[in-house]
Amino acid sequence: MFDKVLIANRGEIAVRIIRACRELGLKTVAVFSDVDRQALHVRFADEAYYLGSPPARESYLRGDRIIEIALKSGAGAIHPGYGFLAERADFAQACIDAGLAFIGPKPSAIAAMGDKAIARATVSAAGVPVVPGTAGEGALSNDELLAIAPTIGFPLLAKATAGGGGKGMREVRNIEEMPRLLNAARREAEAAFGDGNVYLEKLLEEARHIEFQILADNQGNVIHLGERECSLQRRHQKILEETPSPFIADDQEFRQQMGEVAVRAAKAVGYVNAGTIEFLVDKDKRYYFLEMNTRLQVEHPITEAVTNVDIVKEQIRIARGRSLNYTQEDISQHGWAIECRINAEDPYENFLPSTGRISHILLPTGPGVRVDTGVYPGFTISPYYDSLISKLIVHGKTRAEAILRMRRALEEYKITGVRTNIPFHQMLMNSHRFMAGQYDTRFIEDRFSFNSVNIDKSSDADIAAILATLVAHQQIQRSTHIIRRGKRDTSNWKWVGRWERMHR
Amino acid sequence: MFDKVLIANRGEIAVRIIRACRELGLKTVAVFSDVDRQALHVRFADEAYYLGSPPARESYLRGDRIIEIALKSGAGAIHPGYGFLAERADFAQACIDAGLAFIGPKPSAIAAMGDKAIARATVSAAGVPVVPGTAGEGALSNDELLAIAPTIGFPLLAKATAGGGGKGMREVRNIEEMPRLLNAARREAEAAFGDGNVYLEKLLEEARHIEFQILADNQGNVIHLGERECSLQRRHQKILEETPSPFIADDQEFRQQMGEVAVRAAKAVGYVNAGTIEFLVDKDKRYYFLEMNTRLQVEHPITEAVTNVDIVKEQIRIARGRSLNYTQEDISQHGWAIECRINAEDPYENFLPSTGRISHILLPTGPGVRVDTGVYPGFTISPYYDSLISKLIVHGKTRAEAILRMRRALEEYKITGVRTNIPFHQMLMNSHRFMAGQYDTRFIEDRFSFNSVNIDKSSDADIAAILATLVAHQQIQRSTHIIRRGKRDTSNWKWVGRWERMHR
Amino acid sequence: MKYISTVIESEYIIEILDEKHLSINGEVHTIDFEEVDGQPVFSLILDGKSYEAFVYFEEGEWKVMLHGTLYPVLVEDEREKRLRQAYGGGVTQTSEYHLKAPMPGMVVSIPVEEGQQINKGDALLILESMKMQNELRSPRSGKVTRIRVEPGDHVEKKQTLLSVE
Amino acid sequence: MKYISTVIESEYIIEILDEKHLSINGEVHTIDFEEVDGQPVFSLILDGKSYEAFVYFEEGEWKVMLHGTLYPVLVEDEREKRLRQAYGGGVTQTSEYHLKAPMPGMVVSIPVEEGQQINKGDALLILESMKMQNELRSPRSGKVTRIRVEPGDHVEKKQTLLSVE
Repeated sequence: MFDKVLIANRGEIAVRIIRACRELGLKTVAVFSDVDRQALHVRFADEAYYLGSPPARESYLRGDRIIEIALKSGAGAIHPGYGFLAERADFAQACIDAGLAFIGPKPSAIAAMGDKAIARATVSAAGVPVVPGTAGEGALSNDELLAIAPTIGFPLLAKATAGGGGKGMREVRNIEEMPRLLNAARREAEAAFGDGNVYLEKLLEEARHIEFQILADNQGNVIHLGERECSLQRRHQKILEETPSPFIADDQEFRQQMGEVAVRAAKAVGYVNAGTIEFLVDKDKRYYFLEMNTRLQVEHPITEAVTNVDIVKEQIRIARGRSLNYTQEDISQHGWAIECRINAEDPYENFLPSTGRISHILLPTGPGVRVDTGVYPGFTISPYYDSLISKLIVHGKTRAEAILRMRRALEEYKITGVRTNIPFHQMLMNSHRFMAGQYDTRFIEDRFSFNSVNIDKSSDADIAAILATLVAHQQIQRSTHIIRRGKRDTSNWKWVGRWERMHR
Repeated sequence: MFDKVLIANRGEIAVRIIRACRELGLKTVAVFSDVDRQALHVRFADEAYYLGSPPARESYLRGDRIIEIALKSGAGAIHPGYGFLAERADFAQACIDAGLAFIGPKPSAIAAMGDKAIARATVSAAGVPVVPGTAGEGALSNDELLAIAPTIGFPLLAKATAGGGGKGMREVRNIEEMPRLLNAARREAEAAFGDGNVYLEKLLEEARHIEFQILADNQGNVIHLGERECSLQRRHQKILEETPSPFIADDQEFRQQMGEVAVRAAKAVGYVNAGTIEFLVDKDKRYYFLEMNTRLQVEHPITEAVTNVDIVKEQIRIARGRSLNYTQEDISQHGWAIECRINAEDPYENFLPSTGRISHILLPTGPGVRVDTGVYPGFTISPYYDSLISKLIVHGKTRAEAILRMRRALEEYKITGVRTNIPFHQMLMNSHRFMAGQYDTRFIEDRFSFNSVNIDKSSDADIAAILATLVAHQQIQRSTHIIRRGKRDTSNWKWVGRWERMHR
Repeated sequence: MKYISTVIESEYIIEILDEKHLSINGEVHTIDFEEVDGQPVFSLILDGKSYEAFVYFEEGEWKVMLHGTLYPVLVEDEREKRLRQAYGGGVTQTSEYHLKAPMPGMVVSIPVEEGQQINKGDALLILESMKMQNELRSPRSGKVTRIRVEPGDHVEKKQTLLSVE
Repeated sequence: MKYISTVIESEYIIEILDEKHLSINGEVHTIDFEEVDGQPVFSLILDGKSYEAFVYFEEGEWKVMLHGTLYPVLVEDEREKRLRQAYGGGVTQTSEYHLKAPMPGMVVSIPVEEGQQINKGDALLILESMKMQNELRSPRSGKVTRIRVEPGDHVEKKQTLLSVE
């Protein structure tokens, strides 16, 4: 049984896994690229080894080096986190071949679910409904896809066969734009996953993206931890998740039914460890299997908040060969949780990624607030990895309490040095449709306009004018070296010296 | 019904209350002294008004000015937090006279419980056991106390009649040292509470300090939220609290019995709002009423963690005249919570308070961790107020998980610029007696030695030697201006520039 | 000192009277204004109301991020305003717009050609960075003049990519 | 560069070989050593083991706060060590100890008198600060020489209060 774990990842998820290991008394091994020497996962781990240059394929994708480091350091297991090597069946197999425990599913399950075509065929055979599309028909050329497209009908999605997380995905609304979009999707898929194959899928309109968290042990126990509502997406990237789903709400029967189907889908591939079954659900509560993510999910903390299950600790427990701590009957949802993904990107500049040195952070804290982050003041965000720098998770007794808590946490959260999408989340939290829980996967792109110029009557434009004027005035005063007498000392330092006098 | 609340406090508790108000949609009014212009409670509140000079009696104790500000700003209620004006019956009365809701008990209950003598007489009459002592005999002179002391028996405690929180308290082990200690206690009591009266109380040995959280509404409903174990104290100041109490553990009958007595004590003074009944419990599970704190307690978050009740929101709810959200049957304890009080004090210098500018903070975050704080990097800790700068609260499924989580959180927590007692808590978390839950109120002072020189064999003394040597070496190199070629760039900045080349 | 500050369409006459007072459109207010710890974060207490905002200068105007909203503010004194009005306020309209790389990255494609007429909001260039393909759009209508890069090029932050006139 | 570093009673011969290597008591190790963001926080990777510590100089020695333990470390080169040994290492023992105020506060009482013989650990002065009465104790045995303050005095940080010889 292993007592040291190598974390083959970086950023917030590496920190999250290190924390779980520490709390289980396991030693941790970090790996890092040149730009991550001072990253939090390196600072927090018991051991840390250099991997290579910043580009992922020279560092965090170097499975061979990572296994070599695991063996050298005496780590008995590797946790892949999400992204990078997490869904590479060959890497999972290589770990096992090297005598290391892979904290995740069996390579066969990764392979079966990793190829979306096989995945859909497998679960379909197990009686789970799937979205219509070309999945299961192998690697098709552009010409073949162009021929099939009209039989599925527009709009449709071109999606990377090896993909996930919205990368290598394009929405196609007509046949004319299809060749160009196919090429773009292939190119992105090639860059992200080293595999440029794409398939087509019917785009369901007014659909919800709802997923179920699965836990499965080696003893054949498979349970689900309820759903997560992930319909709020921008460019097919999840941006905010909540649980329970406001769409399922208190329809326990529907929840139980979908949960059972999710468990069945996991069982269809002999699934072990943590995984997620993603469904599309239309407005008539018809649901279709979309894909299975055979790894820990970015948004796992909201499930932890409402079920009180530590998913990462369960993953490790399973990998150690123990049976689950919970049966399906033990699991229930308490209260409501929301996660906002805080990305280093500028919402006022078309969400372009933002890089640079973080100069200051004021973290929101207090009751019901959890922050999972991999950055700190002084750390530099490089352009090499994805822009998720922090996850802000709140938990409340009701959805209303969770929303109000998220609002106050977002208002408290200050990051300077890089731009973040915090203002976007603030606007989202104030949107009436979000508050009412009325949104689908198209909501953000179709109905939610994020625009700084839309300043309404109730706004603080006058205050903004005053603030800008005061700052400008201060700058002019300083630059012209005007020395004012009696200017108020802005620090409270002087009072430390005055303490004596004041105290008398 | 009020929709704006003035918070007559500062620091972490003012921030805590502002957060509750925000989450209830209530506007907040902060008050501040000169050194607190940039304090977090001022930054977070909707409105902020200047009170006066840093010394508390010129600012946070100026009840008249505070009421004036409340009226001017249109606040309909005042939350006093803890300390300062929280247990001043005259202030509570003045609020009511001014037409403001006082978020706390009725002045009569504060008065009854605030004078320890009356408090003990009242609860005693209601059948609640009290610790033997002179309480109830009015203001006694030193001569009178010296005469009575032998009839109670040594050791005993001299305690401020108007006091709380260990201030104005002295332990007396024999008659010879008693005059000196009485004077010291009176002096401290006079300084802290404006009242130099003290009383004597038998010092129970091997005793535990266990308290029960009470909530009572105007409709006559009184419930308790279970106990908190507060035996870990230094100089009669609580330093770490946990719930459940490892002493009560799973003796539900005992817990229920004490809880009922606590409710009875609260009812004896017609108590309304949140309050705490403190007991001393001896090793044979005999318990004695010690005092009632008629206010929100520093350590309330651990109760929030295990019961899932937001105590501050309930306080506000009660003050708005609504009945409690919970009945006694709704309350149960889930998991285990621990709070470490992080003080600006130097554990290596006899815990002397530490002042100065905080240059850097790395907050522990992640699952099961809550931090309540009123400071941030750049803020200056002044010598005017107490040294509590942060409360680190963890919640786990079991006591073991909570301890392991606290250990990793303490190791993550970095504060530079002022000294803190974090190393003290780290040593406590590693103490075998603490881990076994075997401690009483004397534990820290009698059996727990905190000493940097006690470095055992398993220590990292060699690593410390290397670190000091490397830093010293670096400093010598820098001071002699030796320019090294090929020195590794310690930032990841250069990689941002190299991105182009590496990407090919 | 008197300023004319413009937020979108609204103009405010703001006069700084002394350390503790200013007037806005003739109305006098009490202020307590401080910079928070050397950050571009500012705390303003205006007649008791407490505000905190990021304030920074960018592309010729002040940006104020307040309660989750970004306000662009043009702060001018009377002389500056007169000057700007004299020049018709359209200075930027007639000059060339230079599309600059907002961050380091690789040019994936350029969906426009030199001389092509484009509308505001049209995609000018696709830049790959942080594992994402980012569309850079034109802030105005006009004609594409010089294209200085080609697909496959790696560009640095602020590098000029193409121009629109 | 060779150093003799002493932690309490243990002596370590540490030689810095190059940017990436040092030897401790003759044994060579690989190091990767960095300061974290201008803080007195340092990160050391020693043969793959990752350590992070506060390291600062105070009262003639280095203090290393590592995993919740504070290690006092004396770092000397060979010349310095020889010098110290020549002077008997007891320099501080014979000189006067000056009790300094660790923070601003008010002197509450002084339980000793000039000329009084005291033991290590005896209380020398009670200082009130941050709402607490703080006992300042003697770090050594000796005789109280000059008392420079009296009860009721307000003192500043680092102000000398009394001396012990």
